[in-house]
Formats: sequence, C-alpha cells, structure tokens
Amino acid sequence: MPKKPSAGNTRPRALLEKIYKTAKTIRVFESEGIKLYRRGLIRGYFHPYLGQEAIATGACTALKEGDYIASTHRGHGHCIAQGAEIKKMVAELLQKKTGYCKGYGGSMHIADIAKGNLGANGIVGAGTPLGVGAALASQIRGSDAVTVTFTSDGASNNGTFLEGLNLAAIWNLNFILVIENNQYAVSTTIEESTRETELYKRGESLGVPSRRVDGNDPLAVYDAIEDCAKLCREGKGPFLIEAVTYRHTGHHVNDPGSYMPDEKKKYYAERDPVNRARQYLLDMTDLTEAQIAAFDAEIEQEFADAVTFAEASGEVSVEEFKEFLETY
Amino acid sequence: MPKKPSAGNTRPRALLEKIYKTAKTIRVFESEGIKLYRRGLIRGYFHPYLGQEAIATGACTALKEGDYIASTHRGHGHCIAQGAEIKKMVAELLQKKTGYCKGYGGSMHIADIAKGNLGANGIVGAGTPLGVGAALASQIRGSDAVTVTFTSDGASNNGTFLEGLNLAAIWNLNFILVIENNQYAVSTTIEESTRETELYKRGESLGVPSRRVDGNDPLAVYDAIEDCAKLCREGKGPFLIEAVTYRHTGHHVNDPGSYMPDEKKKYYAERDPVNRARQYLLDMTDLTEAQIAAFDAEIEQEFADAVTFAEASGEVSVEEFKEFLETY
Amino acid sequence: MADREIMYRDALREAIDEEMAANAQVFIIGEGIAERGGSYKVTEGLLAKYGKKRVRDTPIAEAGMIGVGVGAAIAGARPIVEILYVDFAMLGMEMIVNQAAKFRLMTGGTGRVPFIMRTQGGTGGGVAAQHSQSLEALFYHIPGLKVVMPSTPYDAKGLLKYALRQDDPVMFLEHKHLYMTKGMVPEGEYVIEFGKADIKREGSDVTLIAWSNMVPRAMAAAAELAKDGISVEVVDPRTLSPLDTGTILASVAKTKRVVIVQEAVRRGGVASDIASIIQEQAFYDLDAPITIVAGLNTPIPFNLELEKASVPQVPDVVAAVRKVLHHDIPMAAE
Amino acid sequence: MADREIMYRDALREAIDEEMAANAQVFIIGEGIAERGGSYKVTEGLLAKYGKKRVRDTPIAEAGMIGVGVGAAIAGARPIVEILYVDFAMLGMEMIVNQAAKFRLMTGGTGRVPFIMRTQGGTGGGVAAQHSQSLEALFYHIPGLKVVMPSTPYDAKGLLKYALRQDDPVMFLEHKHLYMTKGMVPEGEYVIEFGKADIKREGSDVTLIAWSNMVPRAMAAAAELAKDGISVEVVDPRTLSPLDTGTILASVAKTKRVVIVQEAVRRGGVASDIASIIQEQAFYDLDAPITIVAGLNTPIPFNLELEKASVPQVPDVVAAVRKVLHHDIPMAAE
Ligand SMILES: Cc1ncc(C[n+]2csc(CCOP(=O)(O)OP(=O)(O)O)c2C)c(N)n1
Ligand SMILES: Cc1ncc(C[n+]2csc(CCOP(=O)(O)OP(=O)(O)O)c2C)c(N)n1
Ligand SMILES: [Mg+2]
Ligand SMILES: [Mg+2]
Repeated sequence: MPKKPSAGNTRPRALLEKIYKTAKTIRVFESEGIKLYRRGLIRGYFHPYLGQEAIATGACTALKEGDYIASTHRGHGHCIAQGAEIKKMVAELLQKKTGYCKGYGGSMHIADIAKGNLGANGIVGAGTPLGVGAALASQIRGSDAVTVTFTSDGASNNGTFLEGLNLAAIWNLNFILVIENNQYAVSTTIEESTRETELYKRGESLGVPSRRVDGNDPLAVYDAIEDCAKLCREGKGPFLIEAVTYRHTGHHVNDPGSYMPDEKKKYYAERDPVNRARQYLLDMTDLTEAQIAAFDAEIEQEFADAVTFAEASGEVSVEEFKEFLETY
Repeated sequence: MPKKPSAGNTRPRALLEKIYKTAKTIRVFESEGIKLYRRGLIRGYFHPYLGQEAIATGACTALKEGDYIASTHRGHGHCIAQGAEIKKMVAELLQKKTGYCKGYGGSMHIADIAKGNLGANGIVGAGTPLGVGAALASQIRGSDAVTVTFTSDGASNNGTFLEGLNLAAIWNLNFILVIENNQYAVSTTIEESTRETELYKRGESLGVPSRRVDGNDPLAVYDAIEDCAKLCREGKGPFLIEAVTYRHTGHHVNDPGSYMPDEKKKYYAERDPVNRARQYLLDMTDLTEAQIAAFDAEIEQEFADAVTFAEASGEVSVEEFKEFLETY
Repeated sequence: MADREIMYRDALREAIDEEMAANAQVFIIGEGIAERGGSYKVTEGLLAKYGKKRVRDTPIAEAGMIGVGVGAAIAGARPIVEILYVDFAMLGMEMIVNQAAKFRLMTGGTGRVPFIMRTQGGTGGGVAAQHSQSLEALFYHIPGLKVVMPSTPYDAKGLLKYALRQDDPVMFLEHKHLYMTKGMVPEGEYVIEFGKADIKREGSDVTLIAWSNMVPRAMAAAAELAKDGISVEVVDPRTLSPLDTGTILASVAKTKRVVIVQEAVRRGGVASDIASIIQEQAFYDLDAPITIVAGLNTPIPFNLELEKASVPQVPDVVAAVRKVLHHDIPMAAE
Repeated sequence: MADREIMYRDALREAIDEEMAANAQVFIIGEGIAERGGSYKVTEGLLAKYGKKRVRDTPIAEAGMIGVGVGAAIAGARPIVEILYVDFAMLGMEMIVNQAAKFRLMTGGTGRVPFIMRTQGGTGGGVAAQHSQSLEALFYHIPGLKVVMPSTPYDAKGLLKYALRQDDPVMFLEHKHLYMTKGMVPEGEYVIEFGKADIKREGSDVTLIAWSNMVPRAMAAAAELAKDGISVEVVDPRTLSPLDTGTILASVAKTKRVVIVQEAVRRGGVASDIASIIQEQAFYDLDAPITIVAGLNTPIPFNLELEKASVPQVPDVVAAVRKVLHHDIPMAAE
C-alpha cells in the first residue's frame, strides 16, 4: 500500500514544511498529552491520534480559509491541523477557563469555530450529518466553501453514514467524507463489523465518487482532498475518501491494545506518517536534518509553553457557571 | 423489464392457483377496502397495495410454516399473502373487537403473530431491524426459519437500512430484505431521493448478495425468494431483492397521485400483477376462464362476508380498555 | 394595521415567509414540503417564492435531516427542519439531545445552534399509536432546548418569528387539530418573546393551565363553568421552556386552586413538573391539591372511542375544576 | 445459603449467567461485550460459557441493535441489549418509544416484547456532556416501558433476574459509579418483583426518596443527620415504572415531610412527577412543601468542580432535609 509521492520531486517546500510541522505537532501533542494524562492532569477520555497524523494533516492542509471540518472523538489531530492554538487546546484538556471551551467541553468536545472546526464529538458518527449541514449552509449562502467530515470505520456501520452522505449526494454539496479506517472500533476488528471491508464502496452505492488512499501518506491524502475540494468547488461534490491507517496505541489512553498484533503494528510503524513527512522534506527540499531538528525543538517548546500557560490559568468558578446557566 | 416465467410451462397448478388467488384476494381487499374508507367506515391512514400484489404474493408463497415476515405501512398485501383471515383484517380496519388487534391497531399495525407476521408498521424503515431480530432469534434457537422484511425505496435512505442489513450480514442470518421499489415516497420520486436508483447496490456494498427482479411478476418474485430462502437455510444468508414496481393509486386513499405520469401508469397497468398471475393460470394449467371466474366470485364473497362479520362485531369498551391498561 | 382572521397553518406560513424574506440564512427542509407544500400546507407557495435552494424536499431520513439542520445552524444558518409527526422525531433524538441541546455549553458558550424543528403531535383522525403522541415532556427535560407549543394562529406566528431570531435550538410543536382553526392575526409585524405566558381568559376561582390543543378545550370548559358562575382563569404558557412561572404563580396566588390539563400521558409529563413547582413555591397559597387532567397511561388506540377516552375531553376538564372547587378539607385532617 | 459481599457488576453478571443457564431464549449483544467482557466487566466470562451465538459483539449501530433486540423479543426470544452509555440510547429512541413500548397495545394484547436494554448513566470521571446524562425521565414518560434503577448489588441481581422473566420491555438503567460498589447478596436464587420500593433506612422525621447513585448519598446524608437526632426514612423505589406509590404514601403519612433527590436535571424529571403524585394524594399529610434536590438545568460540564456542582452532593441533601424540617409556616399564610 505505501506508495511514492504522486508527482516526484515537485512539491513546494512551503507545503512540505507545513505538512511536516503539522504532523509533528500532532505527534508531540499526543505523546506529551498522554504523559499529562498519566500524571493525573487530564480527566475523562483521551483518544490518541498517534499513527493517523497523515490524514488530518493531509486533508486540512488542502483546505482553504472558510472551509469547515467536523471531527470525531479522536479529534486532537484534526483540531491542530485545522490551525488551532496549542495552548488553548492544552488548557481545555486541563479544564481551564482559557481553553477552547473554557473547560466545559474537554477532549471530546473541543471546537474551534473561528477556524471552521465544528468540533470533536463524543458520539461516533455524528459528525457526518453535522458536516453535511455545514456544507448545506455554505451552498445556501452561495459560498464555495468545502466541508470535510472526518469519520471512522466504526461510524460507517451507523445509520448517520447512509443518511448524511445520501443527503450530501442528492444536493451536490461541497462535502468530502473522509473515513479514517484504522481497522478497529475499540477492540472490535473491521472484519467482525462488516463483510465488506472496502468501505469506500458504500459511497459508490450512493452514487458518490469514492476511493481508497494510503492513510499513512500525508501527500496521498493531501492530493486526494485537494482534488476533491477543487471538484467540489466546480459543483461536482460530494466525495468519499477512505484512508486506511492503524493506531500506534490502544483505543484510549487506558487501553493497552493487547488485541493489536505485533506484525501489524510493525508494518504500520515502518510506514509512520510523521517519518514519511520528514522523509519528504529530506527528499524534496534542501532542508537539512539540523534544520528539521530545529523545527522539532520549536514544536516541543510550543507544547511546553502551552502546558505552562494552561497550568497558570484559572478555572471557571461555580458562580460563573451558574450565571451562564441563567441564559441556558 | 417484464420477463417470461423463468421455467416455461412447468409450474405445479397448486402453486399457480395459490399465487393467483392470493394476488386476487389482495386486489379485492384493497379495492373494496377503499370503498369502505370512502363510505366513512374506516378511519386513519389506508395505503393501498394495488399494483404491488406480485411482491407479497410471490414472496410469502415461497416461505414455509414457521418463517417470519415484517411488513410496512402498506401492509395489507403482506398480511393476506402470509395467510391472514380476511374477516379479522376487515374487523380491525373497522375498529372492532374481533379484529387482529381488537381495534387497537388499525391498518398500520395489523400483526398476525401466529402466522409469523410481525406486523405492519407506521414507521418507515422500522421493519428492517425488527425482521433481522426475528432472524436472530431463529438462529439462536437453532431453527432454520427464514425472515423476510418487506421494505420500500423510501426506507432504503433511512439509517435502519444500513444498520439492520449489516447486522444480518455479519451474523449470516436467514434474512431476506425485499425492497419494494415503487419509485415514490409519497410524491417524492426515487430520483429526487438518491443518485443511485439501483437500490440493490447498497446491499452489495455491504457484502450481501443482491439483485433486482421484476416486481410485477409474481413468479419472478417467487423464484427469487425461493432461491434465497433455500440458500439461507444452507447458512448462506442474508440476501437482498429489489423488486421494481409501481402503485396503481396515490400514496394513500386521499392522495389523487396527480404526480404520477400517465405513460408510467399505462406501462405498469399493462404489466398488472394480478392479470399476470391470471395469465399464468391460463397458460400453464388446464383451468378455464370460467373456473377462474369462480375463484374470483369466491374471493369477492369472502370479502363481503368479512364485512358482514365485522359490521356485526362489537368494539372494545372503554371499561375493558382501562382494565387492560392496568397491566400496561 | 388591521387584524384578519386566518388559520393557524397560514399564520405559520406567514412567519416563515416573512423571516425568509428578511433573512437569507433562513431555509426549510422536510418531506414533501417543497413541491407538495407540506402535509398540512404550511409551506405552500414557499418553493415558488424562495426557490429550490432554500425550500427542499428530503428523503425519509429524519436523523439525517435533523442532524443536517443542527450542523447548518452551527455553521451560522437558520434552518427549519419539518418533521411530519413528532413520533418520527424519535429517529433524530440523538442529534436533538446530544448535539443541538449541548453544543453551546460544550463549547463554553462560543457555539450557538439556532436550529428549529417544526413538527406536530397529538391525537386526531385515527392515526393510531405511532402518529398521535404528545412528546413535549421529552424535550422539556433536556437543558438547552426551547419548547414552544402555540395554541392560536396569533401565538403561532409571533412565536415562530421570534424562534427564527433567537440563537438556541427550538422544538416548535404544533398540533394536528389546530392547523385549520382560525384566529385574529394582525397584518403588521410582531413577535412573541419566549417565556411569556398568556392569560387566555381571566378568572378568579380556579387557575386552569393548558397549552396547545388543550387550550380550546380549557376555554370551552371555562365557558361552560361560567354558566354556573364559576370564574376560571385560563393560563397558556405558550412556551414550556422557558416557563413563565411568574405568571402562573401570580394566578395561583389569586385563585388558590389549580387544574393543569395536558394531552400527554400523566406519568412524567410537563403538568407534573408545573405542579411540583407550584406546590414548592406556593405551598401556602393552595386551598386544594393541584389536579392534573392528562392522557391515560397508554399508547393511543386506533378505535375512535378508545382514542377519545385516552386524552382529556371538555367534560373531564369541567369535572376536574368542580372537584378542586368543592374540595373539602377531610374531617380527619390536622 | 450464606450471603456474600460482591460488587454490583458481579451481581449483574450472576443474574445474566443464571438466567442464560436457565433459559435458552436469553441472549446478549453489545459493543465489546463478548471478547472484551464489556466496558464494566459485567459480561466477562459469558462468551466462554455460552458461546458466540448467545453472546455477541456488535458494530456501532445502537438503533440497529435495539431494533434487532425488539424484533427478537417479538419473535419470542429474551434479548439483553447492552448500550454503553444511556446517552447513546438516543440513537435507538424510535425503536424504544414507537416499537417496543407500543407493540403490546397496538396488537390488542397479543404481542409481547420481553426486551431488555441494559445501559448506564450518570456523572463520573469527567466524561462530559455526552456521556454523563441521567435520562430515566424520558423512558418513564412512555407508557409500556418498565424503568428499573437498582442502587445495590442485591437489588441489581434480583431485579435483573425478574426482568428476564417478565414480558414487557425494560429499561434497565445502571450507574457508572455503582459498578464497583459492594453489597451483600445471597448465594441462593431470588428475584425482586417490579413495583416494590425498598425502605433502605427507617425513620420518622422526613421521607427521603432516592434511586440509583443517589441512594448512597441519601444514606450518607441520613447518617449525618442522625448525629443531630434527625430520623430520616430513605425510600428507594428501585423501579420507577411501575412506581410503588403505596410505600411512598405510607412513609409520607408517617413523616409528613418529603425530600426527593435525583441526579437528573430538575426540569421535567421523575422527582417532579413523584412530587405531583404526593401532593395530589397526600395533600393534607404534608407539613411542608416537597423539596426536590436535583441536577442543575445543564448538560454536564467537563471541569471537575463544575461537574460536581451540577449534580446533588451529600451536603445538598443534608441541607434540603434541614430545610423541610425547619420549614415554618410563614406569618402571612392563612
Ligand atoms: C454512538 C456511539 N456508540 C458508541 C460509542 C463508544 N465508542 C467510543 S469510540 C468507539 C470506537 C470507535 O471506533 P471507530 O468509529 O472506528 O473510531 P476509532 O476509535 O477507530 O477512531 C466506541 C464504540 C460512542 N462514543 N458513540
Ligand atoms: C420514519 C417515517 N418518516 C415519515 C413517514 C411518513 N410516511 C409514511 S409513508 C411515506 C412514504 C414512504 O415511501 P416508501 O418508503 O417508498 O414506501 P411506499 O409508500 O412507496 O410503499 C412517508 C414519508 C413515516 N411513516 N415514517
Ligand atoms: Mg476505527
Ligand atoms: Mg416507495
């Protein structure tokens, strides 16, 4: 499945740099976030995006300002790729008033409406109709904005998949459904969940042009979304992209993932999306290892600063909460 | 689309007779029922099955005792084909205590559990998971019973379609989903409801063997269901059959169906399922027109007797109702 | 400008029409609402006026329609999603309860969801158990949802216009029996704010609280009781959430006796909640227990007589008022 | 046979295990319940014992799972459908409300639906707005559904066993905080009939009604109040539908004062309904308004302190009891 970048040595450095930095930022956010979780600083669910960075990175990088995304319970990566401020994300995880949702939402509900991110979601599958709705709003107001909903193999067995995508299709919306097929829903394998594991076929059966891409290759995802987004803006939407990938960890921080076979982990580790983004930089630009190491350091520093910021922040008080509720 | 019976002149007379009588009984029930409705004897919704008789008839005739069906809001035909007593059906429509549901249910809720009919349903799409449930119950108790859910083009855009059929597929249930594609949901055409009007493809996208048949040909439906039911009993279920058809009337008794183009009505009238069943009798058996006319007379008499029976029946009293509610 | 007598369904149409004309973000989707003008003709003519982009027919996909409406609202549009029967809204409960109602809080107040679900409930015409429910209590219990139940053309128009201008998800619950009822509606522009009960009839002996299709029944009961010199105050909350407890408590302070009538089943209904509030906040005002006249604890039967027996009729309301009026302090009481 | 102290989750497992052993029609489906033994380990070991036919993992398809369960029940099986969070049951509301609850009436009593949905609700652990709801009121309002909310291992086992032997759809609502709590459970066979409240602590000054995870808090409050000589009777209805009004009214007749505590939001909750019943049926027994201690009118926030503030804590219950006890008849009252 891993393939060479589609167009040889021809990508602009700015693009490759952005892709690398985004993927790496997600990697750092998740790895360091897990440490914060283990230190007891984060409560609730934490579903790491480790291993799937290519998808959010490739997809969001291909979008324009004004476009929308709708995300999942595994939403940190999408949020970062869509341009969120790391410190506001960390503050949210730490339940602080300076967080994206003032600590009301947490990991599963971070939204960044200013950036067009309609939010993570605690309900598997919900992002599909929500994203279609954003695409519908765009069409009604005559905007050519595109909406990408990130969804999952598990969600493709849920009724929201059929209903949402079918509505997008009959209305020719600027909508792209990205199925992140990481081959598991918690510990349930995709083979146990459906007979037809080529999920993109479900899109075809609704008359939606659909295809599979290597979900560990940020450029493959970028190309697919760029292509679909362009076609959307020409009135040819919607599209479905199935991006095949694999988690590096268990389902959430407390899941050891013992059901994940070593060979598969190894196979995908060899196709690590962050490494791949890095290799693209080395292969296609003049950037040196040292320069990339400097990027890394910057990214790590940004995260460290975010933690400092978040820890120094206060929480919404019960009084403020009750005051807010008076208008609820 | 209309095709000759698959196997020439080789069908047993008993089968053809049963098919004709069933289709004709449905035809009479609906035509006469509409008259009762117009006379004000029936309240609520009445969705005639006129024009679709081949489907219920062909399908239920192919089933065995102990098999289940789940039906729709357009459910009289399924109920009759599954062996219901006409008088209890008429009594139900007339709100009488002697009806299948003692007058509590009405047209949209007639069930005949003894005959394996899990009931009509006022919620479009609900029959799919319900039927899958019956198939699951059968599998768990080691029975080889088959369940047929009759569903509709409209319902195929509802989440229940995906969720129900997918569960049947992963569990290899003895389940057959029959989509009665009459090309409308009320006045909304199938082309307005979906881009891919070949609905059977949705089954394929879930790994379920699926095909289209002529829904106006009772033998084509019979053959398809007999075949699928046999394969189900060999552990090869589930299956999906899309039966293409057309209503003779509007959506319900009070819908003039003015949106239905004359050419289409004419096309399907020429392929009238009851006529077709009748022609099979004439072509493949020794039965004479006169003998068939005698069947018709019998069927009409049965309906007339049913009306007499129903009209003479009493209603559940408010006191009896309240007593029943004490256990509810 | 003059008042005219128009039907409830026309009042609703005017509200949608005026707000669509005023705000390009307003649009409407539903089954058979465009070409066919809707099952109750509320949307008739809107397609011709506003075009296919803003007036759309949908497939039978209630969860999807509601979800799409919620998503469009989050993205800044003002969708109206028409669901044919409130019973079918159960298919979209997830989107209503977990998404629409919670988004504002979950985003710390930054996200808003100006989503309107228009639908209708109640008994009528023998449409049986799956097309006759009164489910307002389900929405009423969910923080973040506004629940609106107009009983007259005037209220219907004013409340729907207001709904289309505020920023929270609204369950706009009409009644199948009311669409063809008539009432006076001004020609000119007006809106009715949420949380303002309307005293549909003033009175001094008993407070009779009713909403939606129970208001005409309450009014009929009040008229009948007036013949016996009993003065009934009919309070129509119009919006259940927010609930105008001020007006209710003021009326109770005056009458000391309360009957609440709802078409929904008694158990766990909104009437119980209103009763619980009154007894908690006006305990010493009450001269008799608050009486609830409500639907029986049953799905609605198809049979006409049983259907009627399942929901409050005028004589039931009359009897309940007489009962609370003639309520005597039992001998054995302290 | 002796009693043992076991956990709530173990009691649930024993109930399922024993009933699966006794009745081949009983089966269970859910997400991760087979191989993984369930998120709360309730179903651990059942796959090995009863095999893949009767213990099945499902895809993420709550509407489908619930629908399939209802269909299987109609066809005579006894399905248990485990839904991970009650919040997700909203996806299957149509099947619960329109199919499971109504089938018996719609068929004139001939059809039965012995369908059990096991799920869990309530706050705990920062799982935020879409994983923390207490939604019993939604099911309570629907005629035809039984609503069961056990607070102890003993009740959990006895009620679940009973549920698996009766013939109506049951919403079996567990609490995420209770799974690892312990209690005495006999070794031997027993069932607990629906509609029998349990007096968890006898007392004479105030009736404190609580269910599910509010029972331990009510007990803690009662213990604290006892230190001040206040005698609190804690009544746990155990099943909300059917509701044992007899036991409740008998307690009220004795104490004359009532506090009801629920984790769910105040508005439109079951507590309101119970209050409305008590005030209607025991008006002259009451020496003070019935006080409800309930969740705030809000989706549950992620932040720990705000989460805690959103639902009743022991001090809230203590304060409410003191309030109804020291309730003085206001000077101005008649
Ligand atoms: C409707 C719903 N059902 C169940 C869950 C519990 N749950 C959270 S994540 C998850 C697995 C999701 O698998 P998939 O959709 O493939 O996404 P992934 O976790 O692999 O990214 C489950 C079952 C949920 N959040 N929402
Ligand atoms: C969930 C749901 N939505 C809407 C309706 C209202 N309704 C009743 S029949 C119908 C059209 C159904 O079309 P289709 O599914 O194709 O079946 P047909 O009437 O053609 O047999 C609609 C919209 C319903 N009963 N249930
Ligand atoms: Mg997955
Ligand atoms: Mg159709």
